[in-house]
Amino acid sequence: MDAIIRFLQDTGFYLFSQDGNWRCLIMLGIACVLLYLGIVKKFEPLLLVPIAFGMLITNLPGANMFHEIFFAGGHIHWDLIGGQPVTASLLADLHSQGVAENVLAPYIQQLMTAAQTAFSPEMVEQAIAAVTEEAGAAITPLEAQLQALVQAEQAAAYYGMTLSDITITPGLVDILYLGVKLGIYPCLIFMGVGAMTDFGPLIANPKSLLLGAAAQLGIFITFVGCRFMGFTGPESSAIGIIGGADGPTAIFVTVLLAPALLGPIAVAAYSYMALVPVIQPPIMKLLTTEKERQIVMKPLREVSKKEKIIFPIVVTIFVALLVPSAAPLIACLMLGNLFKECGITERLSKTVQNELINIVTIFLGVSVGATATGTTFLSLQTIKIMAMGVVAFSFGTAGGVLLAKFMNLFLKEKINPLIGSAGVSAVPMAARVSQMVGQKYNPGNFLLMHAMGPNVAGVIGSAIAAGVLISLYG
Amino acid sequence: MDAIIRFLQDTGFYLFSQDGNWRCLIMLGIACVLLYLGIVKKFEPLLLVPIAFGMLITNLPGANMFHEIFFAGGHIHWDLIGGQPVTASLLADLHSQGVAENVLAPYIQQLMTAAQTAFSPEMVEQAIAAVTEEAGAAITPLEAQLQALVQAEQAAAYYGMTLSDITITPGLVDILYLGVKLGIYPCLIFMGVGAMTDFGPLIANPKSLLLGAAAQLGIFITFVGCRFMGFTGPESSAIGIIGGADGPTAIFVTVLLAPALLGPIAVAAYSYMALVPVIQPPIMKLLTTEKERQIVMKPLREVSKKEKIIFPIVVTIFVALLVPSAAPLIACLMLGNLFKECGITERLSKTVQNELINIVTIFLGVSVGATATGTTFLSLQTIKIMAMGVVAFSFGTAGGVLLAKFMNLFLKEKINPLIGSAGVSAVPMAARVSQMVGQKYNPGNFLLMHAMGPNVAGVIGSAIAAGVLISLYG
Amino acid sequence: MDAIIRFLQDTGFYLFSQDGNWRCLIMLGIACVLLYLGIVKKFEPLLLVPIAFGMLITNLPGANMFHEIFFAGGHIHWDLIGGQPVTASLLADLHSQGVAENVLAPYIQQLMTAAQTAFSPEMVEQAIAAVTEEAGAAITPLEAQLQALVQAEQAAAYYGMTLSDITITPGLVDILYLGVKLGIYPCLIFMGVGAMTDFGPLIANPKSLLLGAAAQLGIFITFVGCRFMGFTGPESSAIGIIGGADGPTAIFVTVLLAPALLGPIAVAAYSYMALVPVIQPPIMKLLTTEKERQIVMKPLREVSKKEKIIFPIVVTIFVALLVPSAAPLIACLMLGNLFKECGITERLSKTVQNELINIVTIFLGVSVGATATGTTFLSLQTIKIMAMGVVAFSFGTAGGVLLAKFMNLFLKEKINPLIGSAGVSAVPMAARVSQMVGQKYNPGNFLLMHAMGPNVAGVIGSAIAAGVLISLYG
Amino acid sequence: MEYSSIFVCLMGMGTVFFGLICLIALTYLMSAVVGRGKKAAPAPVPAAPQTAGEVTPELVAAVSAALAEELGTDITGIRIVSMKKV
Amino acid sequence: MEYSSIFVCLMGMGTVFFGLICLIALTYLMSAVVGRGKKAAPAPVPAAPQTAGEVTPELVAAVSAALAEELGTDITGIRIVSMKKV
Amino acid sequence: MEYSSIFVCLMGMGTVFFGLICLIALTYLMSAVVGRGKKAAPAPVPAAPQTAGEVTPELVAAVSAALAEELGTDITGIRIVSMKKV
Ligand code: NA
Ligand code: NA
Ligand code: NA
Repeated sequence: MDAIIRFLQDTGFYLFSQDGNWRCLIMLGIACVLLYLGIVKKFEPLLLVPIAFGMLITNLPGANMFHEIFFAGGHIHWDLIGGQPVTASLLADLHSQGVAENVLAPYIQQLMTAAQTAFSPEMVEQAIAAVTEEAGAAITPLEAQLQALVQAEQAAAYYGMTLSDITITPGLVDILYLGVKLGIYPCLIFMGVGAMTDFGPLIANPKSLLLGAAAQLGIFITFVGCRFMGFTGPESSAIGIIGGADGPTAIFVTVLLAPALLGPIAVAAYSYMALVPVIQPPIMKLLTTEKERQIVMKPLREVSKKEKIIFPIVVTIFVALLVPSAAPLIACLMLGNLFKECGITERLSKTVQNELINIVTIFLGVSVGATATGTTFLSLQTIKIMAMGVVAFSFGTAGGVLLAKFMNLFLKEKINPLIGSAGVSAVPMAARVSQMVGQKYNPGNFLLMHAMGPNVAGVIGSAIAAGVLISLYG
Repeated sequence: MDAIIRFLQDTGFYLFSQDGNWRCLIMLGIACVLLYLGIVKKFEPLLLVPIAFGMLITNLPGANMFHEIFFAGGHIHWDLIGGQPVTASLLADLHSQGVAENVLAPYIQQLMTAAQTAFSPEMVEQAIAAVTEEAGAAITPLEAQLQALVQAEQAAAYYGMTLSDITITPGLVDILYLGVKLGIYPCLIFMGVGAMTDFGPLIANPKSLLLGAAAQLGIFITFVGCRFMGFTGPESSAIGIIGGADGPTAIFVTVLLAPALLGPIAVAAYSYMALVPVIQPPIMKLLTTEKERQIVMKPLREVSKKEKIIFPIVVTIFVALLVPSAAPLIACLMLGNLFKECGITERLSKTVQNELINIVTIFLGVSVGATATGTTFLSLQTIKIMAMGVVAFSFGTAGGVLLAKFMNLFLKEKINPLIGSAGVSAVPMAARVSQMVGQKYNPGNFLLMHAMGPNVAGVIGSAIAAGVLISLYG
Repeated sequence: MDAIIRFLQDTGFYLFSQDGNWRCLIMLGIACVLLYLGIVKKFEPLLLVPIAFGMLITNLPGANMFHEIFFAGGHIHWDLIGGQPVTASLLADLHSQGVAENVLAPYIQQLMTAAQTAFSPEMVEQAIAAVTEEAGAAITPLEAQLQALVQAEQAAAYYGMTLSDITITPGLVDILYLGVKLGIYPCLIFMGVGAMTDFGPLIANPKSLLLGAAAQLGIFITFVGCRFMGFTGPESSAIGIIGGADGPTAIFVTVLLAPALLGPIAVAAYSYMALVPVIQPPIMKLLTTEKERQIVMKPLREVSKKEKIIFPIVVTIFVALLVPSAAPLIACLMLGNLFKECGITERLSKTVQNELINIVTIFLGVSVGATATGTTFLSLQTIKIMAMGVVAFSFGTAGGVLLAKFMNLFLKEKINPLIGSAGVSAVPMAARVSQMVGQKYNPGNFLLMHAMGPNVAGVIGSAIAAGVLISLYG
Repeated sequence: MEYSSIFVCLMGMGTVFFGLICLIALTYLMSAVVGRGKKAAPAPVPAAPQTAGEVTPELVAAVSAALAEELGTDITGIRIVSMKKV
Repeated sequence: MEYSSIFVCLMGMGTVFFGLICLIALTYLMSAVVGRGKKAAPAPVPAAPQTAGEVTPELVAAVSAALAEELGTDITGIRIVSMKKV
Repeated sequence: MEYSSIFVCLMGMGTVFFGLICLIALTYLMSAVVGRGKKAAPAPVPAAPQTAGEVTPELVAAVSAALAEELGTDITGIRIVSMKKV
């Protein structure tokens, strides 16, 4: 009978009724909405479906597929992953490093039970009382418990006993998350992206790079906005980078600077990338005259194979020297591109842009989604981040368009400012938006190839911006 | 000359002559038989070939491709994998945790030699004698050696020396085994299986789920049988789950509950899955009348795409809440299915059911096979497990058939009880058996689609059963 | 302003001007030359492009994509990878294990700064002076610093402070390098190679195995040469194995025996494999008469499927027993071959020879290249290694040709000695060279299939040679 | 923790049946909400295994999918005019 | 370390612009050194997606591969007699 | 452990030759036991590639892929009108 009750108390249905777990229900709803957006509305489905699914499974109480404590305090706790017990002194250590109490609380509770069994409930109570008294008002109940547990553990050790045999079985997502934590997945995805990217239009018209630079305005405007809203510097950087409109870059920066915000930032980044056709056109129309939108651009020159091969090498060396923190991203992007362009590593290029990127996308998506637990996701912060995401995309778009207009003041061969918006990256969606809007005002105008230049330039630009932010706050 | 002798003593040929290594010869024979079954008899070759090969290489003395000590006592010893020396205190610790002596013995022997060199053979002898005397009869020679070594190590440390510089170079299989130990491979295989599974027949005829439930009877009957034969609860659970006829589920449960039995259980599970066409038909004929076998079932309704997309989400949420321990398996199965059904993540679905599952299958097979060392595999236990495996499959088959007959008492549209046997899963073999047997008695009868329903239901059912057992004994 | 200066000092451009970093410039040049050789000259591009790119990124100062300290002293420092701080006692420990000073120096400097802040510059100076005085002349300045730091750390610990919060964020290459360090990549590549290899010609004409054995002469001649040039035994072994002309074998051995030489050896191995058509023909012509070169060989018998299936199993068992250290290489090669030949694991074979080998090739190439930092690569050693590489290939070629001539003294059906050179492996390039040279002297002579025998035999031979060397020096 | 065999059996089979019966209900409910497809379609699509030999509709579908992927999404149409088994 | 928002903004946009302007120069330089292709080619190759529309050999290969995979190994032969763009 | 160079050489070449000579014996033995194929077949199977002879779809795929690879991407169209075994 007892066993049945314990079994029932293990079910997720019961756990929902537990303190704080109502959040999980809401999160399940959000996950389903994201699945709907991904599947039915086709919002970047390749990433949004895994992310939403990760969010779903992490919020099923009791499933225990992701344990924040393995990565608490910025460390990877290999020993815990390997099955070593959670000790009170480790918890105290993590607490003093500022790990959130809701991460530690369940383990403290388990240790408390162990201590009460090993000694007696009264003795533990007394120890807590003693600690509290000694410390005065300057201590929370949880801190007092923790200190008492550390004492109990030491006492137990003195008698040759071990208080704790609480081990954590790592879940699937814990292991997959290692690749996020170590920054591997974004790099590998960029390798695949590089193998799918054609830098030809950029080489044919290097001026596009300026538009790619201007579109990074969104990142820094958002940064300022976030600082005003009370986010810390590193957090603001991570949120700002949403404006880069490159998923892997955003995740790479966020893991380094503000891992706690990974869930909402990833969701914002990929959602808004899918919303580019909604967000950009009004801004593009607002900032341009009808005549500008009709500007026809000359076809681009053909780019030789040699140029295409040398370009990725040059960019890697230059960018990695200028902003070393951006080196992993740029190097992987360009290595992938080199595989594609050099013509004799066809099989590497194919694998990198198919199987490797697919596998990594699933692992990344599921584990990024899994960081979005109720307690971290359901907060005002998330709403602020979603709001700032729109700001980031809007200012990025505006930056690109405005610089194109500004450049037209000096150039003989005018640029159609509609291609400026493509500088936010979101490859190749943003370039298609330029094409679409352009064709609306001049049906014979083919801007796609011209927009591809700023579009891929935006990827490089965002990586540089990311590098600057990491170097300042990393 | 000395070096030549040492070299010869390193060869596997010499090592065969060493104490206990005759077992390896037998194991090589068994591995070859399994290869024969896999390759010539086509017993689930995709898994049996890697498993048999893993078994072969692990039993080549001296090859050292798998070291049980890295995973001894339920922990992953990262430090040892990373190249830290094996210390006497670690060994003593592992011994007190109940790690088998044959795992520890070679390292104790090496440390013994080190201690005899550092101090003197006599001193070590004396220490062992002292330990033995003090402890009285209650100590085995190995324990005495171990305690003496711990003392020697402490003494050495006192003089600033280190007794041990015995490091273990991790072999290929050690690393591949990490994915088994951490429960990753079964989940990833299930992701691929999900992407290959069509739940349409199940959605069209949800009653099939009952047959999938009934076929889990084999699991629990076997559990009871194992308990009677003297296996512990967790061991019985792991053996019982063979009756689930789902390789990944069986491996997932076994790694958690009875890792020492991994080899025989995996071999049994995959062998009997291949033997389904041999095991099932007699039981099916025994339990049904000729008339029942000729029942023709109405064609199934078509299932809409929407239903197919929503189904995996609903199942994931419900099952993970009901039996949280089953969440990883069900979630991965359903994520794979979602990739397939949602229609716009085609590339993820393709990768998951091809390259990813293939890679993981190889890694899983080889490392699971490698756990089957002579000392663990060549025992009465293995024979018992093989015997119980047949019991499990038989009762599972019977359960499904009998429930179908029972349901027919109440249903207007009769079910052909032959599809009940498909509930054991072993997808799609068991469903084909239903089709085959059915067609024998009524050549115009196409049961395949109807049998697919219980067949895939059996996968869900086994996952739930696994969840219950893990939750009770995990 | 301060921040700008700090930012500028972080750029790679500034870092180039730092002490010793001029080497990086040279290394970038070398990397570009290798890229040129790989892409334009088509020197084994699948490996040379990733290796060269790895070399490029590791030599961009500041990019920090590879940290030798994670693998210093032969250990994998999981704790550092996991984010634990670098302590003075760890550094002192590594130093005493003989880790190169240039690996430790940057961390010592950082700790020095921390100590100067925690205590005072003067106190630290005094401590260093005291240590130096006490030790006399027998201590380098760096050792003195290190000992003073250890004292400072202990003092800090006494006051409950931690001196060091210097953590190292693992870079992409660090993680990829784990697979090299643990010996996984060479094995997995061999699995793919096995699935691409046809042992048919070898089974049809087992005498080929002798030629494959003779071509290993290069390995041991080179070994002797290296010993004379002052390399240690393990280093000479690793350099000698270049003569095996099998990339994975060379890397496998080097990682185990002389990890510090990994960069140059890998570059030499793959470069010379590409240069086989340049190196071999003159030697082949020198050692053979025109008449010998025109010998026509009888077509080979057809080999049955059964033989092809049993062959890999037999070879695995025999070689792994004879030279257990070669087991991982041979087992993987033969497992891949078994997947191919057994006919019913087609999907495993396909994955292993495509996606898996491609992914691993990229990871291996980049991380092996990344070990070639300026300080390790730009030395006389590298030039010696490159020189010995030619020696190795030349003597290997000669060995094969000469044994073929010697065998002709006894055989009735003469062997064309040109196929002897194929015994160096470098599959299938060396066999093609035999064909090409043969056809030049007798246009109707088709030696390709006959040369494939020694060619694949050379792979087995090199693995055995590698096993012997590992067993002697491992 | 020790449990009696009977308990484990009942608990296990009970949970399996309870779970799958609930799933039956949920599936019916889902189908009802979503709106079922047509009843009793004439030719139900065969299941997971590939089959072999004939130019089945699945085959055509697979080929078309390959085509579609290769051609990108913005193309208006390619049709396999004929496909013959030889 | 605390930085003023203005500083981060200027620093960031400054570096981005500086970097990309340098890249413009480097790209022009590279093209000059390598020797540019012909100016204003009539039909520039479209970007990321592989091309679209025509019945290229890759397409035929892909279709054939799909066929081969779909049909398993025991089939004796299928030939794509013709493939038309419509 | 220090070994003389001569020792390593002899040991190494010795083991290699011993091992491969044993393998020769084992291979002959294996072939004898298994039952050899026909002696001196007229057309020995080429090395790596899987089978040969009929114009299977796989073959068409492989040929097309090879063509595609050989011809690069800028080719406008090649069609395998027919392929005959000769
Ligand atoms: Na961007
Ligand atoms: Na089942
Ligand atoms: Na070789």
